[in-house]
Parts: sequence; C-alpha cells; structure tokens
Amino acid sequence: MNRKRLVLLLMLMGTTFTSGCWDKTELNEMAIVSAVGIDKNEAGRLVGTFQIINPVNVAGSLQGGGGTNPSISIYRATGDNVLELDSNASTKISRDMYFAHANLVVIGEDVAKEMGINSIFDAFERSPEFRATTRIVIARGVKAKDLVETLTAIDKVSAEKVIKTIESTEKQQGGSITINLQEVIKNLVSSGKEPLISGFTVRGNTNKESKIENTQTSNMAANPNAVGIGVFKDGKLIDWLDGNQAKGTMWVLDRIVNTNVNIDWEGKKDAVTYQVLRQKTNVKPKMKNGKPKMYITVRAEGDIREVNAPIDLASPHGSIDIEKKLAKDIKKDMEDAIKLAQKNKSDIFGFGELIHETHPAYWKKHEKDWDDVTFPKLEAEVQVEVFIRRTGIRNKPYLLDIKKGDQ
Amino acid sequence: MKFFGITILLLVPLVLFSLGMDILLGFDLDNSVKHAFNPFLVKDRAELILFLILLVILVFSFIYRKKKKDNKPKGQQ
Amino acid sequence: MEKAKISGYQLFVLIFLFEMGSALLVPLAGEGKQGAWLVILIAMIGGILLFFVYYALFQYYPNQILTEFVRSILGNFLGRIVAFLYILYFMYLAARVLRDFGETLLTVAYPHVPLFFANAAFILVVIYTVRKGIEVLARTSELFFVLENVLFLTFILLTIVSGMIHLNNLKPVLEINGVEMVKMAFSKTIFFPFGELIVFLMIFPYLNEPQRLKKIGVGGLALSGIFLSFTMAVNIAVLGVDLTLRSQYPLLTLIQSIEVAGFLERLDVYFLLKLMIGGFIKITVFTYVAVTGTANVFNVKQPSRLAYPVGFVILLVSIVIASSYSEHIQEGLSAVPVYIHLPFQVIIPLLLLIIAYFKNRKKSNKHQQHKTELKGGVEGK
Amino acid sequence: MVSFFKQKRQMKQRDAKKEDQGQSKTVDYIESSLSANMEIVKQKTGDSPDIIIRTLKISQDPEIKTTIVYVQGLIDNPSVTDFLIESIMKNPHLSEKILPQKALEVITEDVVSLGGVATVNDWEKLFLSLLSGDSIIFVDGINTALVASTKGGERRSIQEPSTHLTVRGSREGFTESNVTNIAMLRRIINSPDLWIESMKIGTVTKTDVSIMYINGIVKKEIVEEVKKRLKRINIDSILESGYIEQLIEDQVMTPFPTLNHTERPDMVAGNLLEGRVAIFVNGTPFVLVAPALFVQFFQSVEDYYNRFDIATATRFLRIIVFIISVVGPALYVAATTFHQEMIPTKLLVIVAAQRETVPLPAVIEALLMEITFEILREASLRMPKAVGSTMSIVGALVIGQAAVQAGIVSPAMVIIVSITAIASFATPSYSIAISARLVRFAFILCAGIIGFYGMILAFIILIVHLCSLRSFGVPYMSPLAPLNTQGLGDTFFRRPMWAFKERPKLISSKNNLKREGENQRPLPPESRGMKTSTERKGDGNES
Repeated sequence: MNRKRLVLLLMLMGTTFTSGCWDKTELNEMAIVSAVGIDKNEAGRLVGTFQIINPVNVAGSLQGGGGTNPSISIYRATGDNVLELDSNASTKISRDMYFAHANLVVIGEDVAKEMGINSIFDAFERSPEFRATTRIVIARGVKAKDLVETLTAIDKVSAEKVIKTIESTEKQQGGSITINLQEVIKNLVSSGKEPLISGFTVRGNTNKESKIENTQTSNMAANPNAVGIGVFKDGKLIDWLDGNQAKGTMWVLDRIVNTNVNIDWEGKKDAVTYQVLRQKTNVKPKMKNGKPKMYITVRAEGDIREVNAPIDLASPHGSIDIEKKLAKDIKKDMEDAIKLAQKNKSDIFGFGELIHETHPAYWKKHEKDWDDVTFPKLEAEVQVEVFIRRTGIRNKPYLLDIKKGDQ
Repeated sequence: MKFFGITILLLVPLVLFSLGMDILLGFDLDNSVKHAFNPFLVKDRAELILFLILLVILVFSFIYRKKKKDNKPKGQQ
Repeated sequence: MEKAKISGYQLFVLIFLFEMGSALLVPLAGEGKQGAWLVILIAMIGGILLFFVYYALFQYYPNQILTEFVRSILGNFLGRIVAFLYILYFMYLAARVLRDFGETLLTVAYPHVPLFFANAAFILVVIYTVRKGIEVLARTSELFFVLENVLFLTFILLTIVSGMIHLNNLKPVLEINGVEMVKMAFSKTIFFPFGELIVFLMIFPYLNEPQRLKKIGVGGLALSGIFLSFTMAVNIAVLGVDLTLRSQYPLLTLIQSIEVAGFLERLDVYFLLKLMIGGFIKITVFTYVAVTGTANVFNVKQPSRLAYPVGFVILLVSIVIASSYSEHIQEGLSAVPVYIHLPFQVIIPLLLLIIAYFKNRKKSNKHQQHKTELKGGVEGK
Repeated sequence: MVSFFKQKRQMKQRDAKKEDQGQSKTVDYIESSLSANMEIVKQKTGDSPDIIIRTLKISQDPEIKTTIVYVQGLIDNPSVTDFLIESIMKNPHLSEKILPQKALEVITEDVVSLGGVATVNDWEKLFLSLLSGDSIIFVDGINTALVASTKGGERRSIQEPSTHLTVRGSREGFTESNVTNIAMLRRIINSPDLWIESMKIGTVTKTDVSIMYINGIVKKEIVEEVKKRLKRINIDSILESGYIEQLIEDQVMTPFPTLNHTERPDMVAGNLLEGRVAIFVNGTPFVLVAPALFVQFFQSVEDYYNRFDIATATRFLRIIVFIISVVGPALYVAATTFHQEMIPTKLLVIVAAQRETVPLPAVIEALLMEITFEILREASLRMPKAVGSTMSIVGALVIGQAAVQAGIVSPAMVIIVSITAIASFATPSYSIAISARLVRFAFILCAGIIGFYGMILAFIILIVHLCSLRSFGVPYMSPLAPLNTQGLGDTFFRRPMWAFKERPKLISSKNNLKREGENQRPLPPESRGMKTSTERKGDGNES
C-alpha cells in the first residue's frame, strides 16, 4: 500500500521541477519599464522609446555613493504597430521587457495630431501586463523621445517625476489633468465626451537632458515641466488649453482640488488672492422649450491667502464684496472655457453624456451631429457661489496701517 | 421619544438665536440664512460620512436606551 | 442635580481654568491699545462685583442649582421658561467656544481639515467627560491646572530669557484716559471672560464647604484676571500694539518669535496643547451645565443619557453660527456682549436677586439684616 | 398558534423545576457501618489509587475495626505513620475491651498525639479536609469520623523572586503554598494586629484564599468591600490570583490595573503598613494588594531602601520612561507627517534623507516596527530560556539592521522604536508596562490620522479615563487628582525617611495616621556646619 503512495509522491515532485520555466521570471531576468514614448518618424512608422530602470543605481543612493551613474537607461525601436515596437526592441535589450510598472505613456505631438490616438491604445488595453491606471501624457513642442530620456534630480526615476508633477499641478493650480488609460479609452469611445490629455515639455536646450551632468548642476539646464491640456476631436489633437482656459475647463469638470484665484481691487491688479480649499460643481441639463440648457452650479470654500490692498478683513461685510468679485471671476473663466470648446466643436465636458443620461429621447435624435451642430449652439448658465472661511493668522493687512504713511 | 423632543426643542431656538445674531450684525435676512447654512453645502465625502455616523449614533442613543429600559423591568422580576 | 461633591481647591482650579480658556489667546480688550492690560484689570474688578451678585443669589438658595432656584423664585411656569433660556444661553456659548477652538486649530495647523471633523472629534471627547460627571471633571482639571501652569511659566520664562520684551511698547499707558478705559472695560471685557462666571451658579451647590465659596470665587477671578492682564502686557511689550491687534492669536505670534539657545524654538505645537486644554475645560463646563440644566428642566432621571444629544446640538450650532471666521469674531466683539451677555449676566440675575430679597424678607428678619448691607455694597457699583 | 403557547408553558415549568432543585442540597451523613462508608468513599473518589484506606483492629473481644483514609502525597508521611497508625496499633488503652461508642473518645483523648483533631459527620466537609491533606479515622459502628490534620507533602522552597528584582532588599520570594507565604509575612510583621481571614473559593477547586490586613491601620470599609466582592465570586475554579483580580476589580473596561500583584513579601508588608489589604491565593506566588493607585506602579520597593535623593531621581526617571513608552513613536509620526515645522531644520534634513527611499508612510512604518517588536518580545518570552536569548539577538540584529540597509525602514524609526521598547521594560511593574503598550498603539493611530491634535485628544481621554477610575472606592489618581499635599511626598518625590510622618490619608483609617515619633531627623553632635559647641574634647582636626 505505501509503495503506491511513494510512487505518487515521486511523480508529484517530478512535475514541480519540469514545469520550472513557464511563467517564472526571476527579478534579475526582467527589464522593468517605467515609461514608454511613442513618436512618428518621417516614413510614417512608429518609433518607441522605452525607459528602463537600473534598480542598482536607484536603491544604491541610500548608502550615499552610486549617485554618479544614471538610474534609468533608454532603448529605442521602430515598427509599424505597438507590438512590433516591443518585439524589435528585444534585439537591443538582454532581458525581456516587463510593462506592469510602466506607469507613464508619452505620445508625441505629431502622432497625436496627424495619426490620432485611436489606433495606439488597443495593444496597451489588450495586454495583461499593462495596467489600466497607466498615466497618458502628450509631449508638447518636443519629441516623446526627449521627454522619456530626461534625467531628473529629486525623483530618481524620471517617469515618477512626470506623474507627480502632473498630479501636483492638478492639485495646486488646476492647470493640467491626470488621465489614465481607461479614462482616455472611455472618452474616445463615448460619443458624448471627448478626451483631454495633459501636455508635458522639456524647457532649456533639449540635447543636454540625457547627460548625468544635467542633474548635477543646481538649476538644471533641461527641465521637464507640465504645460497645458490637449483637446481632442475624433482621436486627433486639435487645440491646447493654457492658463485660465485650462482652469476654467477643470472648474466645469469639477476636478479643481485647491487652486488660487486672484482678483483686482480698486484698480490694483491681482490685489487679493483666494485659495480654494474645497469645491463642488454639479452640472444638470434641463429642457427649455425643446432645447437642452446646461445649468452649472459651483460652490467653493477657501481662505484669503494674500491681500496687498488696504481692505479691513475683520469686518464680514467687506468679505461679501470680495466673495462676489471672486464668483464673477470664476464664472468668466468657465464661460470662456465653454465658448472655446464650442469653437473647437469638441464636447470635452461630457455634456452629451449628461443629456444622454437625462433625456435619452432628445439624445437619440441629435447623437450623430452632436459635436458639430448641437453642441456649439448649446446654452450654458453658470452660477458660482464662493465662501471665504478664514484669513490666515492675521486679520487686517498691515497695508491698512501703512496707508497713514505714503499711498 | 422624550429625548428626540428635547433635542429638537434645543436645536431650533439655538439656530434662530444664531440667525438673530447675524441680523443684529447688520446682514439682511436671506444673506444671514445663506451664511448660516453654507458651511453645510460644501462637504468632503469624509465629512458627510462622519455626519451620517453621528446621526446614526444619535438615533441609536434614543432607541437603544428605550429598549434597555423596556426589558430591564422584564429581565429581573 | 448630581449627588456629587467637589472640594474648595477643585472649584478654584475649575474657575481659574475656565476663565483662562479661550480668553488667553484672543486679543482681549484690544481697543485699549497700550493700556489693554489696565482695561482687563478694571474689568476684573467689575467681574468680582458681578460675582458678589451671584454669591448673594447662592446665599439665598445654597443647595439649589440655577435652574432650580429660578423656579423657586419666579414660580414654576415662568421659572421653567427662564431656566430653559439659560440653557440655550449656555449651549450657545459652548457652541461659540467650540467654533472658536475649531477655527484656531484650522488656521494654525490644519488648513485642509474640514471644520466639522475638528469640532466633531473635540465634542466627542467632551461628551465622554460630561458622561462621567462633575467629580471626574474636577479631578481632571486639577491635573490640567498643573500642566497649564507649567506650560505658562515656561513660555513666560522663555520670552524673558530671549530678551524680546521692550517695556517702552507699553508707553504711553494713559493715551486713552481713565474714564474711557472704564467705559471700555464695562462694555465688553467684563462680559467675555469674567461675566461668564454665571455658569458656576450651576456648580456652586456641589461645593462641600460652602462657607469658603466667597474666598474661592474672588481668588479664582483675581488670579485669572492678573494672569490675563499679565499675558496681554507681555504680548504688547513683545509684539507692539499693531502686530498684537493684527494677529488673530497674539500668543501664537509671541511663541513663534521665541528662539532661545538654538534648539528651544518652533514651539507653536505647545500653543496648540495650551489652547486645547483651556478650550476643553471651558466647553466641558458649558456642556455639563447645559446637560444638568436640561435634565433638571425636563426632569430626566439619568442626565448622562442626555450628554450625547446635547453635544450633537452644540456641534451643529457651532457650524451654523457663522460662515467665516471674521463673521464669528465680529459677532463675538460687537453683537454678543450687548445683546446676550448683558441681559443674561447682569439684568436677569439682578432682577432675580431683588425678587428673592423681597420674597425672603417676610421669612426671617435676622437673616434679612445680613442681606441688606451686603446688597447695599452691590448697589453702590 | 396553540402549540406556541403550550411550548411556552412547558418552558416555564422546566425553569421552575430547575430552580427548586438547586436550593435544598441534600446533606448526606456518614453511615454507621464501616464497610458502607468505605463503599461510599471508593465510589465517590472513583477508586483512584492515591486514596489510601488502611484498616486496623482495636480492642480484643468485641473486635472493633477502624480504618484510616488519607491521600498519598498530600499528607506528611512521618506524622501519619508514627503518630497515627503506630499509636493506634500499639496503644495499651486500645488493647483491652472498649465499647464501640466510646472508641472514638478514647482515640481522640489519649491515642492520637496530633495537633488538630476534630469530628465530622457529613460527607461534604469530610471530603474537603481529606483532599486538603488531613487523614480521616472511621470506627465501625459509629456514624461520625475523626479528622486529624496531617497536611504536608513536597513544597517548593523559598527562592529569589523572578520579577521585581532589586539590588538591595530581601531575597525572599513567595512560594505556591499559602501557609508558607502567610508565615513569611508573620515573620516580617510580628504584631498581633495582623489579622487573617481565609475562605474557600471555587466550587470545584475549593482553593483557599485568605485576606490579610493590619487591624487599626486598615480602613474598615475597604476590608468589608474586599470581603463582599470575594463572597460574590461563584466560579468553578481559581487557579491563579489573576482569576480573583479580574473578578473583583472595580472597572473592567480599562487597560490600567486597579489591583497590584507582587512576589515580594517586603513589598506586601510595606503595603499592609500603609493600610492596604493583601489577598493570598493558594497555588500562586503572586499576592494581590488592593486598593492600588496609579502612582503606586511607579514606586519600587528599592526606593524606600535607598536614600531619598537617589530614590526621587529614579522616580522622575520612571515617569519620563512611562511617557516615552506611551508617546514616543506617536510623536515621531505626528512630527514627520503633520507638523514638520516642529523639528529643527538640521534634524529635519537628516530624517528627510532617511525617509526618501522608504516606500511606506510613517504611520504604517511605525505600526510595522511596533508589531515586529511585539513579535520579538513574545517570542523571547515563550521560548525556553536557552533559545530565548539567541532569539532577541537574531531579532534585533537581523530585522533592525537588514531592514534599514534594505531601505524598507528608516534608521530614525528603528531608533525610536527601540528606545520605546527599552522604556517599556524599564517601568518597574509589569502590569503598567502592558497598559502602556496598549495605549501606545492608540496614540500611534491617532497621530497617524490627525497628528498632534489627535494625540492631544487621546491624551485628554486618557487623563479623563484615569480620573474616572476608582480602586475599591479610593480615587485612582488619589494623591494627585483629589490633591492631598501630604500624600504628594511619596509620589514623584520620596520624602526623606525622617519626614514620613503620616500614612496615606484616603487609604489608612482616619484615627491612626501617625507613623513616626517626633523629630526623627538624625542629629549627630556637630559634624554639620560651623563648630559652635565646645563640648567635644580634642581639637577636631584629627589630621
């Protein structure tokens, strides 16, 4: 009886050894890709740039040394579609590329403009290795290759720096938008919403950015930073939103976390700065004599952060006028953003989707020509309420006392 | 139920009290009403959840005590 | 009324911490400019006179708390209404102090934390304490009394050691003449920290040696008055009048400017600790009084069951009273003293005293002689 | 519907039946015939081999048979064999004729030469004494039995206590046997006022528990309270004084101990002299002392043996150590995540550099390290002594060093956690160290959620909770919270021995507070200060 059990045991042990090589890859047999850049060369073929992390140099920094050689290395490959890029790149890299940690995909401006991004993302979406939360960025004014190559000082892995910069700009200033693969594809598919992808560029002379000396100087010659948001229509990049236009769009999309709004006071430009702590935007379409009208109400709460005008903040009556001025300022930004989107004939706010949700009958009729006909003529009424909660650890600005002197 | 009554009886006059103070401060009526309730309009998710939890505890504190009071006489003859 | 007893020392500590609660941080009697500390002293004397009115009322009804003896003075129906008004008054003050505390916390250390969260966390701690009763509150306040004084003395010592005190900031002391100072003192500062002592009319009966009450009350008021005016004097001496008035929390600005021996700096977190202890005692006393008062007026058997609902109402009201900090402060400086403190702290108690005086005159003449010359003193204010 | 009501009626009847069965326990008495008695003994004890039944013959012509029953191992062998069995067999009185009835009196008066001898007639008491080490004598034909106290058996000898080690002070520690422990106390306090009341607790184990206090010094109410609570216990077994501690403590939902337990007789003596009550439980060297206050857990016995200056210094150290062990990691978490402006610039740069590559947020890192340390502590505790020491070395070295090198944990955190761990060892009494550990986790969580504000809230709740506790009616924070300045002398400071005039007010009885005579301050002639008197002969400079 026990001989049978012995044989069974041997067979079991045997299988574990033979199956040794299926999906098992040791950590040192894989090349961890942290970012993928996609460009177009003159011949119309895709050029892929892969940013691979050298783990030794990153972790090494803890013991002080190891700061001299770069923590990332770049490999380039050309091919007709995304999968071909991957297989062609394997000729250059000793290990097989592992994409689960590729948290960043950079699309070149030329690819986005001419070829459009519809055909790019299918490989990414289908592959089990690619995470749906990978961030998407457009390289503005530079090639995707330049952005992926840049070495950065503070964050060792430059992909990390790009992602963190976009997140912090969205949070602090509301000038760019963190979009991941899933959202982009959802917007591409939906007829009622067009995708928005943030732009990123490298300032300073771009050819020095891939040298390590670049990170050794205190003010880096080539410095990547976030700049504006790209507007898409039918998968093609048609326009860039900058400064207040970007902010206005983010207000409508209810993605503002805390941003600064400054207003002029008694002729003095940008005299009072107000930091938004919390805000809630809700957009509700209502049918008005047959045609939909978007009612957008915004409520924001925050503190006065800077006052360089003699206003007595201690009295609440004063702050009511400031609140009105702030509300007017935000309302103007939002209306400009909506007008610009209507001029671009691209519904980046998802009004179409909202109408689809609330008035399906109307939507069925106008779905096809939504972007080109009905959206540009859509009426939108914006109503903003701003509340000032606190004024920091000072009440009246000292300007008020200097008033006695000069002024 | 008595506690529920007491809570309402305390809450309503106090809210009117604070509205009165706003009016005494020189705001007109609708402005002070807006000022009284606008802190509740802008709420984080966490704030909302906390508010609901406290409400549930409040209701629970009414009912629970009542049940305990009921079965206490039954429990020990 | 809880069947509890607290010792004389515990009552003294409660009064002292109660007075030093949030009054220590806000620029008290700011209009007095250089003479602010003088205004506070005058207000303190006014406060002591007010205390005598409350003391006289206590003499008439030594083992009845405010909500009880109001009913025995004005009769059941009217008395119950006035008692209910006083409960609302105490809860409104509790809400104001809680809001004050929440705003300071958010301004100083946690700008992105929602106000509701800060106030809710604090009121839950207060409810926990109120459910335990007055004796536990008295014992905790004894421990906090030691901690508060240690913190206070270290701050003052550090300020002096770091040599930031320029006494000439306090000159010209009498820029505003005496009469105006008295007017200023008796119109505002008498109500804010000192007049709030009326709350203790609900706590005096718990004292186990009633005859020492006069000494304790006056002592507590005097000591806290002196501490407050001393702090204000140091504030102005270090920061100068303008900065003191301009900063929401002069004590914080003072602490932030302390830099001694290279490492004793960046102490503003201890400001937070001091703020919370003071605020905690003040709000807990107000809430405790509101809870016992409500239990008394609606004759609820176990008052501790009322703690959570009352606390929750105070929390809601603390959010509702103002939408911004400047509105809250403006209300506190201009509207509250005149429209709320004056009636509840001065007018109604005096009326009660007069009615109690006539009511008791019939009862016993000997008892009555003692009353007249005491009341005489009060009238002369 | 009907069945529902029927069912309810049955339930009610069953309850009623169960109730009356409990009250009237049938007290069964001893039979007169010897063989029947023996039958009952065998049947009751399940014929276990260690119950010895020895039958003897006494007196000639009516041939009376007697048996001696005892439990092997529980009895003191020489006293049973020599004084009991031999004296019954050889005694001249028993050889001539005796009437069966008088046989028992004869045996008690002039045969058995043992101390405690008593007659018993019901089985329940009989088994109680049999199983506590006495031997029982039955005589055929008499329905009462004789109990001779022959308690004995091997006992662990008095050794050095393993907890509360002190450099100076007695080396004696309590043992498992109640009798020796009480005897040790008698040797220390040999005054007739040292009263002991003992009782049996535990329906199955019937462990004997005795209360000891000094009459005149102790407060009557506290003794009554302790007795009332002990009487209330209705449990099947008491295996350790911990059972009793958990069954009679004032407040259940609190991490803080309201009863103190110790292995040292001099510590129990000290507490008794301060008017406390000691509870001895048979079978455990740990004696309970009630009421126990918060400050008492920071006093160690050695403080009273050393001079007051070093004692006060160590007391202050213990307070700081307790604060570090509670607040340490929480402060680090709060400072690095919420209040960075609190840390001086240079230190902030160092900590920031360390935390640069650490992937975990500070809270998780702190909790992780704390839990690792708890695992290490538990492992070294549970492992046998030999392996235990290697365990802690391996743990400290491998986990600490490697984790830091690997960059998973920042070195600053390792320092903080190890200091806190050592601090929690340094607190004198183990039970307060345990509560410190529990409270520390609460503080870390609060600090993680909302930083210093959370910590202050937790601190306030802690103080309020402590002040709401009472230990046997005495407020838990008594010398500090309801302030009595006289009691302060023994909390953070330790008054010099000659200034210890009174016993703690709230604990010892009102009328007997005096502890010392007047001016106990040592007064050697003129060794102090300037030489003012000329009494001494010689010129004083012996150089």
